[in-house]
Amino acid sequence: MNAAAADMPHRPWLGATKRLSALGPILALLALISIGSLLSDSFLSAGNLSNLLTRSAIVGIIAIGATYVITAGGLDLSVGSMSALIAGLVIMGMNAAGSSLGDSWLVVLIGIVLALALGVVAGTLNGILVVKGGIDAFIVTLGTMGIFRSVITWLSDGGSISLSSSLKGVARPLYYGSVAGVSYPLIAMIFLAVGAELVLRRARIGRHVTAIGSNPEVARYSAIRVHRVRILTYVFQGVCVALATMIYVPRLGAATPSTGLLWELEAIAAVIIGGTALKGGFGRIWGSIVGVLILGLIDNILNLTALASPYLNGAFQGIIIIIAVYLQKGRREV
Amino acid sequence: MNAAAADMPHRPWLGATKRLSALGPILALLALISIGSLLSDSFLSAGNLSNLLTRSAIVGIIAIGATYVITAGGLDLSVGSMSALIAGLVIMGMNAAGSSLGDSWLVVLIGIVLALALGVVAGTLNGILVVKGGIDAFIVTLGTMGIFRSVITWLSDGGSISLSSSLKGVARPLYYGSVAGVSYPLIAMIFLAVGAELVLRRARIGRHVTAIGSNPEVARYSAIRVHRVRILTYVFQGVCVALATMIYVPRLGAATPSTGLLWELEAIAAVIIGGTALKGGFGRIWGSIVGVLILGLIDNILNLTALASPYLNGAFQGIIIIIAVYLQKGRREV
Amino acid sequence: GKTIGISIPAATHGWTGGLNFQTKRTVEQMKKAFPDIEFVVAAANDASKQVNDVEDLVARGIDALVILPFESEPLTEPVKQAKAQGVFITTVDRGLAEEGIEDLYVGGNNPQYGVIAGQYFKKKFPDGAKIVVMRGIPTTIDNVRIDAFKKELEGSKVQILDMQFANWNPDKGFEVMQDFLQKFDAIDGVWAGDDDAALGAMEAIKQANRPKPIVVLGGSGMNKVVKMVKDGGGAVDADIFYPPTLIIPAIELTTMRAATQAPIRGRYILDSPLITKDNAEEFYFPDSPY
Amino acid sequence: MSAFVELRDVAKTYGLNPVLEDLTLSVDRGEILALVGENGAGKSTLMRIVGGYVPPTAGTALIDEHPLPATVQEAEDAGIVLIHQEFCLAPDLTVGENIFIGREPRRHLLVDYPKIRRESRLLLDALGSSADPCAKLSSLPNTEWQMVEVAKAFARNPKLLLMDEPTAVLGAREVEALFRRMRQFVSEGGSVIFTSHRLDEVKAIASRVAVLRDGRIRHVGPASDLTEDEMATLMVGRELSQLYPAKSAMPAGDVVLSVEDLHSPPHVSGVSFRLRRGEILGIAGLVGSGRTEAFEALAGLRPAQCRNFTLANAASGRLPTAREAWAAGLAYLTEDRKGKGLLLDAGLDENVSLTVGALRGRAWINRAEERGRLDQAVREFDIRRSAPDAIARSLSGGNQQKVLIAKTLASRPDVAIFDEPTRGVDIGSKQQIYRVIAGLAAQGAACVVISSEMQEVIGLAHRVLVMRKGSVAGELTGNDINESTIVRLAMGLTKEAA
Ligand SMILES: Nc1ncnc2c1ncn2[C@@H]1O[C@H](COP(=O)(O)OP(=O)(O)OP(=O)(O)O)[C@@H](O)[C@H]1O
Ligand SMILES: Nc1ncnc2c1ncn2[C@@H]1O[C@H](COP(=O)(O)OP(=O)(O)OP(=O)(O)O)[C@@H](O)[C@H]1O
Ligand SMILES: [Mg+2]
Ligand SMILES: [Mg+2]
Repeated sequence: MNAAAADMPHRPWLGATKRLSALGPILALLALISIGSLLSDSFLSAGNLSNLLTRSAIVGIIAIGATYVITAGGLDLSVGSMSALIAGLVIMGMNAAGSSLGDSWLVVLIGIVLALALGVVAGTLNGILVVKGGIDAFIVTLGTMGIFRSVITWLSDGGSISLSSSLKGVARPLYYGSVAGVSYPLIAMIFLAVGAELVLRRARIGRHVTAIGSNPEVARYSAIRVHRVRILTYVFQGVCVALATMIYVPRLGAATPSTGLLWELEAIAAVIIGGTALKGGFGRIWGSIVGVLILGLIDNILNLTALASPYLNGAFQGIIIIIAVYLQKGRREV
Repeated sequence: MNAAAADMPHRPWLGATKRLSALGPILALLALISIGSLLSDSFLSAGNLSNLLTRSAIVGIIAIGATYVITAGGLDLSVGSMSALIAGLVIMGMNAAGSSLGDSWLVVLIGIVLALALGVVAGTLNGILVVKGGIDAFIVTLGTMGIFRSVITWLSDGGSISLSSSLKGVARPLYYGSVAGVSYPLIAMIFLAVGAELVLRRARIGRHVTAIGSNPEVARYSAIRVHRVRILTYVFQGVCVALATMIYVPRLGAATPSTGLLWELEAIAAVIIGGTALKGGFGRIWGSIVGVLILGLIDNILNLTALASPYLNGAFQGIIIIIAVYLQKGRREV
Repeated sequence: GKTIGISIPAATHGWTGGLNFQTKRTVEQMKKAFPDIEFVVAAANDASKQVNDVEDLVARGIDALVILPFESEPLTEPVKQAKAQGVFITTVDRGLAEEGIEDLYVGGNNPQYGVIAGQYFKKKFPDGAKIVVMRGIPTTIDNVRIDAFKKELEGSKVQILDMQFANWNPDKGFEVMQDFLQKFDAIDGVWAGDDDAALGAMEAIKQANRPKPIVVLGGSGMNKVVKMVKDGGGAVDADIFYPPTLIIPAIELTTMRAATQAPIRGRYILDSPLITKDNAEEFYFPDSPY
Repeated sequence: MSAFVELRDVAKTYGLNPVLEDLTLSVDRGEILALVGENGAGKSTLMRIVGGYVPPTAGTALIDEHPLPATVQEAEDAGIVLIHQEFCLAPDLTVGENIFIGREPRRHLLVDYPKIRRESRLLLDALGSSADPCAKLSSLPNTEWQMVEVAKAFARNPKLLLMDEPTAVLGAREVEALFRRMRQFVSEGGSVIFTSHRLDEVKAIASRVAVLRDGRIRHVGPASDLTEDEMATLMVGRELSQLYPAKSAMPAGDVVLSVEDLHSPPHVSGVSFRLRRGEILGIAGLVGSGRTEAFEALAGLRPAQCRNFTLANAASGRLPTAREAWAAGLAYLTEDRKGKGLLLDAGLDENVSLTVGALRGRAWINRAEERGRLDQAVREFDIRRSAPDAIARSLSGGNQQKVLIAKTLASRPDVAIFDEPTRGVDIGSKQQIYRVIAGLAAQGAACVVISSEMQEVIGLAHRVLVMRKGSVAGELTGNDINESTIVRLAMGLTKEAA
């Protein structure tokens, strides 16, 4: 899909500029931070940054999974709906558990385990349909996106499924708690990101993910279990969605049919802004995290500064995203 | 993205099964038609079929352009917003022209010309950014999607921009008119589809579109103007959006911030259901039209028969889409 | 038997979710009461899909249509066509762009919604206050409400610091409120425009832990919020009634008319009163999902 | 003791096309069996059967008296490793990762990179390659890719190596290193099945030769029993006359192309030359000397600068864009037929007409004309295809190469640059291609032949430029065109000759 880049001759000897291009997303991030701090005094306050980072963790964690899926040459459009469905089911499960076990941490633990199990199931469903069904990932996940969203709408009767208010108090720290000023969601995202980056670069499975995205034929001819690896990327995406959902649920304590709407677009955009190739074969987790932060920052800055008509927020977002990606691509092709 | 297919060994000598697979979307269409006529008496009524075909023309025409873009290895997420923006600007233009020229067909003509001009401009913008900017098509068109949507929201002040009611009467036949029982929008779609299919298969430019989607390097080494062809696909997409908009405007008589919401998803899904490869290099217009009809049929059948809770409509859609694509992919890999 | 078609927006936010629920529930009740009347419900994501739905319903041969139009302009023509086929038309919440098409209108009062909110803040803060506002999804209704709200506050000492779109969505409400709280040191109140967004705002306020409480007003009468009002003592002491339940009388009256040929027509306007601790009981429906 | 690999009455049909029939063959431990045959004779198919990639349609195949493994994985576990005719590597991974792909050594759950680096280094050193195990594969030239393929095969501790034209992209030096490694491998008890269209190589390395024609074995015997000419005759089924056409006298036509001081950093610096009508200019040099880069730059395919560039019918002075070059009659035949040459999933007629259509085609395609063009190419180059509407991917490698040549020449260029024109092409077809090149020159076109097969340059060219490290190391004409002079220049052992 990165058409223009493919048209260009490969010029890998451009070592210096390449390294510059790797910094592209970071440059964009820094530029946004400077703009933010110029336009608003409150931008650099600890409170604002902490808010921003903590809420970015939700899509951030999803984007980590998306990086794997996309690096392996796949795509998952169902993440937002999946999150909504998992949120709904987990809340129902926790309420049920809470009514017999009382308001204990155990219930939260049950919730987490349940979420992970659901994530694995949903991810496996996507993966199996793509791999064994031989159906285009776009179509499969567009389909499951509709299915998941419908089921949560149906379960919630169009309204919301709420965590019982006593359990809400117990689960609250999952989002609002912090250690040494660093919120739990942020810690979770950082750990997951570091782990995922390490695995992607240094573990066998990570290299296979990259290899099948780079050239699925090679992978097959090299006795890599292509199908298994590809399914695993969707399963991992499901696990990431489950984790993100377990951060999301305690925040407001409810799941609605609009939960997670358009998260898939946000996650994919973040991954690509971060420098991962949409056609597969190259991925970097840290880039995706930077991409999520860029997207979060744009919203934040637009909220903090009353730039123009809020009607035009979308236009600013669009322009900034294009520029952010231009910063890296542009350089790559000097 | 079509991961599983890429993993499969190519077996191009399977001429017969290949031809069967070509029938995949048609089989799905026929199956849906049978289901529809079984479940509802009104389904096969002339009125219902005419409604269905006529309104499918809007996304159908957009999907024709999308087939070109995707066949060339690109992607355009901005079509829905582009349509909303063009609709708004065209209505403003027509209202202005109407106030000085009266309610004549001339005003409608001015509207059409204006729409086409705007489509060309918007498409060129996308194309230039992708090709000359070297930015990923996903990002470029995600960006312009936000930009177009914002501008129409701003122009309409969050409300709607309406065609003056006297002009509405003049423009009405563009959507509601028909020749020998065949509505104008349907005629427009058929002509455009036949022309586009012919060009894609038999004209030089069509071959080049396929070639650059198949392998841009080979195209470059074969004296094909890769950049120009690629830009042209986006321009053509813009023109298609403009035409679709000129069918849409007389139907609804207004443009709002929600005009064309998610049309991009519908168009892309239709294209892929129709058998065009998301990674580029192979496209078929008739398939995309069948895809649009399949999507329209699903909605129509769900409306005509009160199958289950309307909450679950999305789930039915999802399942049917997956099955429709499975019908062809499954066969291709027998 | 007769067939009644119902065309409503899909559940894209809490209020429309409630609307879908009430529609479903009412239809089930009516089916029991009038077994030979058939109901078809279609939910649309946008105006053009809704036009399709209306066409489909007419093609199916409905006798009456209950519609909550996404936008007035685009739906006017198709509904007019339905009317021309002899379909009984009931519009809910929003009128059509042309007078006299509908036989029955059941509506809320959107300008009043904004006025009530304005009055609430004026009364709450006679000595003046700084408030922030969350708008909904960019639509005509939102414009009408906000314009009425601003007009009502004109000349008062209540000052609007900022407005942002929160799409009637709790998550967006949370984020926008977090950012408002970072941006302004002194905020006395927030009009979240809708109870969903208000719920998000409340969490953000709770998290910010400001010494001075911030007054939150939502709107539309979500049961969770009405309960808070009823129980008292929390951050919310009022709500604006604009419930999705207004679809109930619309469906009931239309069914009645189809079943009995009773001469039902005219306009039926639901007020948007302010819900307070005193009258909250009256507006509390614990079983509703919204 | 029975043979290590034993094939009995093996047959393979694709659709209705028989590719292999009644094939009986055995390979012993410690021997190198060369498989030779025309393009499309079924050599790659045989390799794929033994490698577990495709099942045979009929017959028995045994290894070590067990049935052949049915999957690639089992084959590799059994020590059978296939090096494909076309590259099969992940360009986004590093050299080391490619070598150990699927077999990564692990330490503490993570891939043991130091070990990969160490062992890759050893494997590559044994092949005389200096590629950096940590370099991204896409940053290396094709030659190195081939060495990575070979290293990857050896990393799997094979007992039986199936090498499908491993030398087609290699220069003489690399071939020598590869052969050394192969000999060592068989001396340790390994077996090799090897294919090549360079019969001198077959003679040099193989202990036995099997000649395949039309899907059947026509001859098996010790390599020493056959001369190259006899092998060629057996392969083609007829006597081959002189391989190279007789050289015409040094033409004295006008200059059609002149280039001064061409730079395309970092591969090409300061290349200058002139080309006359009717001339065949050979370009020799070691692999990696920048030949491809220099001529791709001239053809507008990579960024470059140049003091002066004059092409007969082009705006002179600056370098042309790719399209301008073609339009001005400068054609470039790429050495990378899979990546840059052919649309693998398109029909042959479409491929052959792609460039000429882009240059001069009318708005609407004339299918009859395209088919005619293909038919002519099929006759001229003896292209073997399974069906008239076959797609390029289904052709054997050599036949794909012939399609590519037909595609390049379809525009009837005035200046034709052939980069490795006979890569993967059988000896009979080579002869045809040489005739075509000579014929083109005789009709007044100017030809450039870049080749790693030195004999080809010597046999064809009126004049030879030897390149070294991105610039011209020397120019040779007449009797100076011989192997030793070229090698000395290419290796930098002589000062400029003329
Ligand atoms: N996937 C396929 N589908 C149809 N035909 C095929 C396929 N693969 C090979 N063939 C046919 O089988 C025949 C033998 O091909 P093969 O690749 O084995 O030849 P080869 O001897 O290796 O030739 P070369 O020297 O050109 O590499 C050819 O006619 C080819 O067209
Ligand atoms: N994509 C690339 N990235 C970096 N360096 C490259 C690339 N391609 C080639 N090189 C380098 O450029 C030089 C010349 O490349 P190449 O091997 O293609 O030259 P050549 O003379 O045409 O050789 P060949 O006989 O293989 O065609 C080599 O030093 C090689 O390392
Ligand atoms: Mg071969
Ligand atoms: Mg070369």
